[in-house]
Amino acid sequence: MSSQERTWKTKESGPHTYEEALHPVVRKNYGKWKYHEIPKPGVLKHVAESGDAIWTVRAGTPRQDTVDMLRRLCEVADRYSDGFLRFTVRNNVEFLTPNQENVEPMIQELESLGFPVGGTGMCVSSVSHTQGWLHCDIPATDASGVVKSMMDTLYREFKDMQMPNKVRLSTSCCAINCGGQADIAVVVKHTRPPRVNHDHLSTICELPKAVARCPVAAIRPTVVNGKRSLMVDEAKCICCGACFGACPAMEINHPEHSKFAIWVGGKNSNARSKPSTMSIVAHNLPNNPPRWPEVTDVIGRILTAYKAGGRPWERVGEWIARIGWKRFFEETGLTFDDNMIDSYRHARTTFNQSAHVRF
Amino acid sequence: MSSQERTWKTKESGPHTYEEALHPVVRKNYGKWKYHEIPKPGVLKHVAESGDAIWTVRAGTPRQDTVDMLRRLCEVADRYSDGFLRFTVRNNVEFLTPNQENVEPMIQELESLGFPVGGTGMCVSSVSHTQGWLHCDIPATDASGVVKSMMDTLYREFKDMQMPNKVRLSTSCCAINCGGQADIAVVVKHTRPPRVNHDHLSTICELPKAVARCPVAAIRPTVVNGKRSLMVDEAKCICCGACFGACPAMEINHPEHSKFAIWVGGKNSNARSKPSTMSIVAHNLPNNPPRWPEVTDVIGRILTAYKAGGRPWERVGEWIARIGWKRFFEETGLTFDDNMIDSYRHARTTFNQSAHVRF
Amino acid sequence: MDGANDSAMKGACQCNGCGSDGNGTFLNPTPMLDQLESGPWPSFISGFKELAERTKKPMLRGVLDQLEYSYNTKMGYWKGGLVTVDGYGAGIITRYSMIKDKFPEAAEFHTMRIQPAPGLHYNTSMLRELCDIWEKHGSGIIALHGQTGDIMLQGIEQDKVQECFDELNQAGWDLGGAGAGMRTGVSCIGPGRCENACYDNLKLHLKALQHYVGQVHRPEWNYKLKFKFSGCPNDCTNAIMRSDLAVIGTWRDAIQVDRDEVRAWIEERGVDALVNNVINHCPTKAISLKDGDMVIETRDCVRCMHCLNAMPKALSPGKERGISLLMGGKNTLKVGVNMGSLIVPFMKMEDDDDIETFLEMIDEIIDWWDDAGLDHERIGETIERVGLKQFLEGAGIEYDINQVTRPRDNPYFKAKY
Amino acid sequence: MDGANDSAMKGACQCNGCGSDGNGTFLNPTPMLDQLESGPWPSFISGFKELAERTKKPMLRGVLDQLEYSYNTKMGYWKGGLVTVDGYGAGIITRYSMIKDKFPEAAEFHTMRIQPAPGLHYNTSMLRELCDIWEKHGSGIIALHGQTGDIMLQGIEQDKVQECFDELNQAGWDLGGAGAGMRTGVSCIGPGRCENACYDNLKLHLKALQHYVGQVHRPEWNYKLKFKFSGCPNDCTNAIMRSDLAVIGTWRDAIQVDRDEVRAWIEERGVDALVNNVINHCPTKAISLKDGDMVIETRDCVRCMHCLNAMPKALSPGKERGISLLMGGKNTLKVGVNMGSLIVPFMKMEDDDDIETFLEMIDEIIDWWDDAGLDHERIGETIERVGLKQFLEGAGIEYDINQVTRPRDNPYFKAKY
Ligand code: SRM
Ligand code: SRM
Ligand code: SRM
Ligand code: SRM
Ligand code: SF4
Ligand code: SF4
Ligand code: SF4
Ligand code: SF4
Ligand code: SF4
Ligand code: SF4
Ligand code: SF4
Ligand code: SF4
Repeated sequence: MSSQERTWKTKESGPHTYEEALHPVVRKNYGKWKYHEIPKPGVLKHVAESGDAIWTVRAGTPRQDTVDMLRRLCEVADRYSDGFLRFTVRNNVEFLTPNQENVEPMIQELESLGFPVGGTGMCVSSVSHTQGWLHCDIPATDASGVVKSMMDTLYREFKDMQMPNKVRLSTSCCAINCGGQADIAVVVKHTRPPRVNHDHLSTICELPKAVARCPVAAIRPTVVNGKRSLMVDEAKCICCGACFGACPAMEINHPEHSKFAIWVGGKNSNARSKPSTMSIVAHNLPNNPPRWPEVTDVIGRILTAYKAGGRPWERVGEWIARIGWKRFFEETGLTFDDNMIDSYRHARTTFNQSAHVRF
Repeated sequence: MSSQERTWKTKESGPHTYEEALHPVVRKNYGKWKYHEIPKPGVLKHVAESGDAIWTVRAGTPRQDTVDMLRRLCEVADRYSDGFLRFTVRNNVEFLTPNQENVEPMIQELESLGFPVGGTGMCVSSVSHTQGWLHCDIPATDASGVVKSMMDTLYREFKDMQMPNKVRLSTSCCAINCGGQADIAVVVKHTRPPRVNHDHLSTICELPKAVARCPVAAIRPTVVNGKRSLMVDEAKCICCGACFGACPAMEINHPEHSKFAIWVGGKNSNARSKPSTMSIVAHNLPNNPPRWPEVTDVIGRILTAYKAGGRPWERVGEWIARIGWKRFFEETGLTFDDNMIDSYRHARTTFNQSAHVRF
Repeated sequence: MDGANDSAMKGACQCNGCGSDGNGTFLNPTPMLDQLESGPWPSFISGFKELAERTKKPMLRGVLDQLEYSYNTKMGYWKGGLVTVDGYGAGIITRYSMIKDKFPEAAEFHTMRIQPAPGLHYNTSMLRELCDIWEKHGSGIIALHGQTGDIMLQGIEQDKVQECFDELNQAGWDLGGAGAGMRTGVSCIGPGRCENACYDNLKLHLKALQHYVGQVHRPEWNYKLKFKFSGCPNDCTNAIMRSDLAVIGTWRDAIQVDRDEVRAWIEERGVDALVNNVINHCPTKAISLKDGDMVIETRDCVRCMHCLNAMPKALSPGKERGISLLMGGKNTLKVGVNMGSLIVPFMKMEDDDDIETFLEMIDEIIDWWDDAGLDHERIGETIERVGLKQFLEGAGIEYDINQVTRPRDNPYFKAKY
Repeated sequence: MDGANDSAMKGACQCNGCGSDGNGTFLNPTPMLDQLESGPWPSFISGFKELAERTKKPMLRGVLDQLEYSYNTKMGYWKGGLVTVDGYGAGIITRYSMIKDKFPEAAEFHTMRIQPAPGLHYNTSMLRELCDIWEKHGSGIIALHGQTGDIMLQGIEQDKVQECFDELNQAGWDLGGAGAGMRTGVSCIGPGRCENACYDNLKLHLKALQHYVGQVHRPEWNYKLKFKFSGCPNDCTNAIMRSDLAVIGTWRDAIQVDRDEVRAWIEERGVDALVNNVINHCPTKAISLKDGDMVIETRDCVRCMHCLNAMPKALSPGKERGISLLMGGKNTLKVGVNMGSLIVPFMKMEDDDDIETFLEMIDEIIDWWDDAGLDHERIGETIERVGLKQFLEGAGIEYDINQVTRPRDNPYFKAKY
């Protein structure tokens, strides 16, 4: 990677500039919007103080796109939205046009290209997800495959707006959870302490770094076959996998000891209730490629119960806060178990410090 | 303490038995009560399923009673409640009688003896309190004196039922808080680390016990003038005073460095909201015997604001939960300061992890 | 002990025991304390002075002098020690004056903790007898009651303790707890008057404290253990905040509704009051308004008591009654206040068998704590340190979703698969 | 690496690079992956296969083979390494196959993280140019977008990275973050379309990331630091949960109410809807029903957005707009998820001076963290460990009651008096 032949200097420009990427009608009304409506699933109408209106058509993508796919989207944009398009933070693509008459043809074309139009309002939108076996160096499963499997079963829920409120899903291929909290999240759970690959370790590991990485001080230096190595105090270890990030010889992944856990009630918006963290509601689901049916089954149960029981505007976590965890487990047919009792740093704050009780 | 001359064996009987201390009408209707009413302040009427009714007259006492005072109460009981009386968990005395006609004369007599009748329903009841300079070995102030000073100013609030809900007060003479949580609590706050009395220490201290007692590992063994002693890491010390309990040479009390703190929002009942711990809302109030006017002033401000703003059934903490802490400080004229930001074990759970904001 | 200030002594006679302050009364002047005699609230100082003047007990004069001195110097002057009665290791709180050179009359001022009847019930002959014995041997000061529930007989000298105790014991009284053992219990009035009582807490209190009477008198655990018994979730004993073992009455079935009384209530107070003062206060929105009437959805009710409190004639606890056990309550020392946590959501408490089952469970819990706990660690602290799940396993208690407010928000557990 | 299973390989041609699976197509059989081609949701596998068949890039075949192998063995096979471009220390996520003997075509599969425009806006010529450069040098796989906000160009060999970057850079693109430095930011669409935007988040995003461009490219802090910019408290970027520095629009004055639109809303939907869907959802009961109309008590409003969301035509944020800064958001690793905490309740964000003031404050915050933090400790973890008060002092930020949900419930502080 020598730069001898370079004839120009790198521009450390940071993010790409955005002005030229905004539709002229957006530029004109920038920061001066008055309200929006959702005329139909997948379509937004935003009206500016000037009276201008802009229509958005939103469609799902696999996120793991290709140049071919993107070029097709560019063609749609050139044809219907003056050559402008954007992506949402949930991997949906959006086309903004001031021409209402472009909306229906654009929907037709996107659908015919295989991009489902939807993802607006009180729907299940696309899944925010991660790298998995395709690219990451610490994944216990795939992410894109799980997402594809889930969204196949939630296709209608993406295209309709029949949920009590928005439903955000995420999927992550290790416990780190790059995919983030969500109303319902599918996250790999490491189920046993890492096995130390002593041969590998001795060649690659900065030992003190790995020791320091452990949040519960479960890693101790040791000597194996005359070489300095590490050992894990399995009683202390919480299977977080942090050490693997510091030293890949701390093998946390295993085909049988990497299971799936399902989490619910993550909420990041400040609307109504404060943002809330997710709670675990199922674990020990098998890592079962290529379709992970056990995972999609649980997601389905939760969504069915939520759809039936949630009141308008209640997010999944807010619905549960109202009906209580006992009823949540009853209505989804999932099972609360003692592993779900918090044992970590602030566990006490999750104890029921009251006589409030549900039978 | 030899037992040579004893002619009988100690009966390890535990609590006194209660049957003979119950009024016959109580015994008859034991566990079969139907409802109660509060006909007037200081008077309860309980009706049994049998149709029997029993009236209770409640009066305040100083708690630090004397045999003289108790004998006077016995006289009242003999005269008006068939020789039965009891005390409440808040040091009030109660006389139960099936004879409604005894109620008014009994009130007259109690009042004339100096026992204020009241303490029922939505009032400020007696203060639960502690030993102080009268008896404890670790107090930084008196408790009974503070209580007397407070109740003199809250006499009407004890006798009326004009508060949004019950108001429970407590007073404690060191940070241990034997007086307990309350709607409003007055508790001594140690304001600087203990000074080690090395001479004293060497004669009395079990060193490892004192070291172990410190919740933040701020105590270390050391040698002073050739003798084993202890030293306090003042940066770590949180002024909790626990070491003093293990070793009185860890002198935590000081006339100028023992201040008062006022706490609000403690609630132990499960009614409506879950029980809640108290929050500190004022500190650095001088320890100012014999009348502690600075303390009673703050109590007065809080009660005035609560009385004006609380809705029926809202306890102090529930009122604040509704109006928010910002308004609480505004309406009481107290000042929130950075010492009130939690820094202890579960501090993170008190951070405002949301964009909810009040201006 | 810096900060002490001798000027506080001026005016009082400094001789040892002349019984005079120069003003012709038994007591020495206590100008600071005297300020606590004004005002409408009954004054403990007036009470003490009255007692002292009548009985002329030097100890009372000494203690008032030392208290006056404390008021002036803003310091306390008592230190502990060890006094017990035969066969017991606890129950007397020993107090020696640290400045007995100044106040020799206050040299000793021990407290005897006595366990009252559950519910703090007395008849006048019991109470008079208690007063008489106490006046005979002690100072005559009695605190009714200590926060842990004891009758505190305050002010006795070491050499009078045993005979005083013997007389009290013969009259039916026993010492209360202190130190690292079982402590005296507290009960609300419960079935003795209250329509909300969901179990016979007075009886359970008596039986439980009798069961642990040995551990009350001969403490040898890690630390103290306190029972409190409230008849219902109103928790009039503050059990959740100040007892390791909070036994709180509750029920499993539907709230009992007297329809006529509901109608009468609404008629008298109006629908607005029903909505604002009852329905809107229900923590789980279990109550709804239907055609001007109230409907309670039982499965959403968390037994908070509010609607029953607001409408005592119309609503009562269900018929299937029993207790919840909450554990780990304690106040501030070291870890900050810890409210008790719901451990056993429901247990029947109807007959002696139920009481026995209950006490067997408590025995197991204590055994676990005795093993797992550290010195000076309350059981709530032990549970927090070791983990709730581990505690449940160790003590053989079933887990239940009611024990927590939510499932964990972190994946940090090792599962057994 | 136990559990790997070679039977997964049967059927695929094992030679190195013949370009055939025996079925006449470029790709080897991937029966597991093929099952992800059915169903209505767009299939990434179909996309990859289409790309591979068209471009005949061996890397794509190798990667699909290795992925198929992962699907069979339930294990991942990539390991990291270090590849950068001249002058940069981050921005390329390096991936070498751990089983390149099996899949030599998948030997290298690095990702270039590219910072898109704030708000993820494109015009087709930008995007086409990007595609063209990427197809020329890399695999042609692009993820739009990574969770941190990058365009992820996935699949390039080490020796092509520099030229690819040079071309991209000349076209206006720069690398994003990785490692212990500033990361790429995310913005919601904000003023680009949304009526709720309370500040120009696209502009602030651009300026802030330009300000820290050096720390993006040459990471040397304790750990990563992420900005996210949401125009209002709906927080459409999930900033609170996944950014150390969450910049969230808000306002200080009253919600703007268009009375006519309120009336129209109520007329259309009814008072019940107003009560059930708006008033009852207000977290602080700031809205009341008065004569069939709604009244908002401004001092009780916490700017949650709900009523504005429910009635977008009728209600808008106030006029005095700006930002809140929340800090310390991160996901699960080590300490469990930590939502960002409100640190600066309000700051104006109207002009370049405001941006400068803001960035100076962030500089100070980072300086503090650089000093006080430990290796691999996110700033939220540092604040928790050191204490919020200590952080505020250290970073020179004013304390405010809005930073906490309540004053402390323990007395364990040393005050300066
Ligand atoms: C396009 C997008 C922002 C962007 O720049 O990419 C966006 C756009 C809008 N959001 Fe959002 N939100 C977007 C992601 C989010 C996220 C983050 C996420 O999805 O990961 C959140 C936080 C989710 C959470 O709490 O975990 C989010 C929480 C909201 C809310 C609050 C919902 C609630 O009640 O909790 C609203 C209010 C509403 O729905 O009326 C909202 C409202 C809106 C509005 C109506 C704002 C407006 O007036 O234009 C926009 C159309 C919403 C719609 O899709 O129906 N937006 N919105 C994102 C679309 C994601 C997608 O493709 O599905
Ligand atoms: C006598 C006593 C029990 C005892 O055996 O000693 C008692 C008796 C009653 N309590 Fe209580 N409570 C008594 C201490 C308490 C305590 C503990 C305390 O005061 O330290 C609490 C918990 C306080 C807390 O939450 O911190 C307590 C929380 C309640 C509540 C719930 C109040 C609330 O809304 O939070 C009720 C319900 C009510 O007021 O209707 C209640 C209701 C009652 C009722 C109405 C029950 C009944 O139907 O008989 C009794 C008369 C109440 C009254 O005074 O108006 N009692 N009650 C105690 C009187 C104390 C006193 O002298 O002032
Ligand atoms: C007398 C009494 C206060 C009163 O005036 O009522 C009291 C007085 C003392 N308490 Fe207490 N506590 C008293 C009820 C309480 C309560 C309330 C309760 O039991 O309901 C608490 C809070 C609840 C709890 O248990 O946490 C309480 C929490 C403490 C603590 C802190 C325990 C903790 O773990 O947080 C200590 C310190 C210790 O044990 O080391 C303590 C220690 C003490 C000592 C023994 C101080 C000492 O270590 O030398 C005090 C002796 C004072 C004396 O001279 O008699 N006292 N103490 C109460 C006992 C009277 C009785 O037997 O009825
Ligand atoms: C690519 C991406 C997932 C995706 O498919 O979108 C990703 C992938 C990785 N993340 Fe992540 N994280 C990605 C967004 C996130 C997010 C979400 C966000 O930024 O909004 C989070 C949660 C928020 C947060 O920052 O906490 C996230 C939390 C982590 C963590 C845990 C950090 C923590 O303190 O809790 C690690 C572990 C670490 O840094 O040691 C991590 C580490 C990693 C590494 C670098 C694994 C490693 O240590 O080798 C992954 C590289 C995968 C790869 O092969 O490219 N990733 N990571 C996202 C970055 C793409 C982009 O640049 O746009
Ligand atoms: S969630 Fe874990 S495995 Fe998946 S991309 Fe992130 S770090 Fe990699
Ligand atoms: S998995 Fe986590 S807890 Fe276990 S040894 Fe590794 S870093 Fe420590
Ligand atoms: S609060 Fe402190 S000083 Fe007062 S009685 Fe209890 S232990 Fe003693
Ligand atoms: S006062 Fe508390 S924190 Fe300070 S040294 Fe003593 S025990 Fe430790
Ligand atoms: S706790 Fe319940 S049963 Fe006991 S007195 Fe209070 S209200 Fe009655
Ligand atoms: S007892 Fe409490 S929770 Fe149950 S219905 Fe009544 S108010 Fe609601
Ligand atoms: S965060 Fe607010 S401003 Fe940004 S898109 Fe969402 S609703 Fe609009
Ligand atoms: S923005 Fe939220 S808090 Fe403010 S009035 Fe509307 S609903 Fe209530």
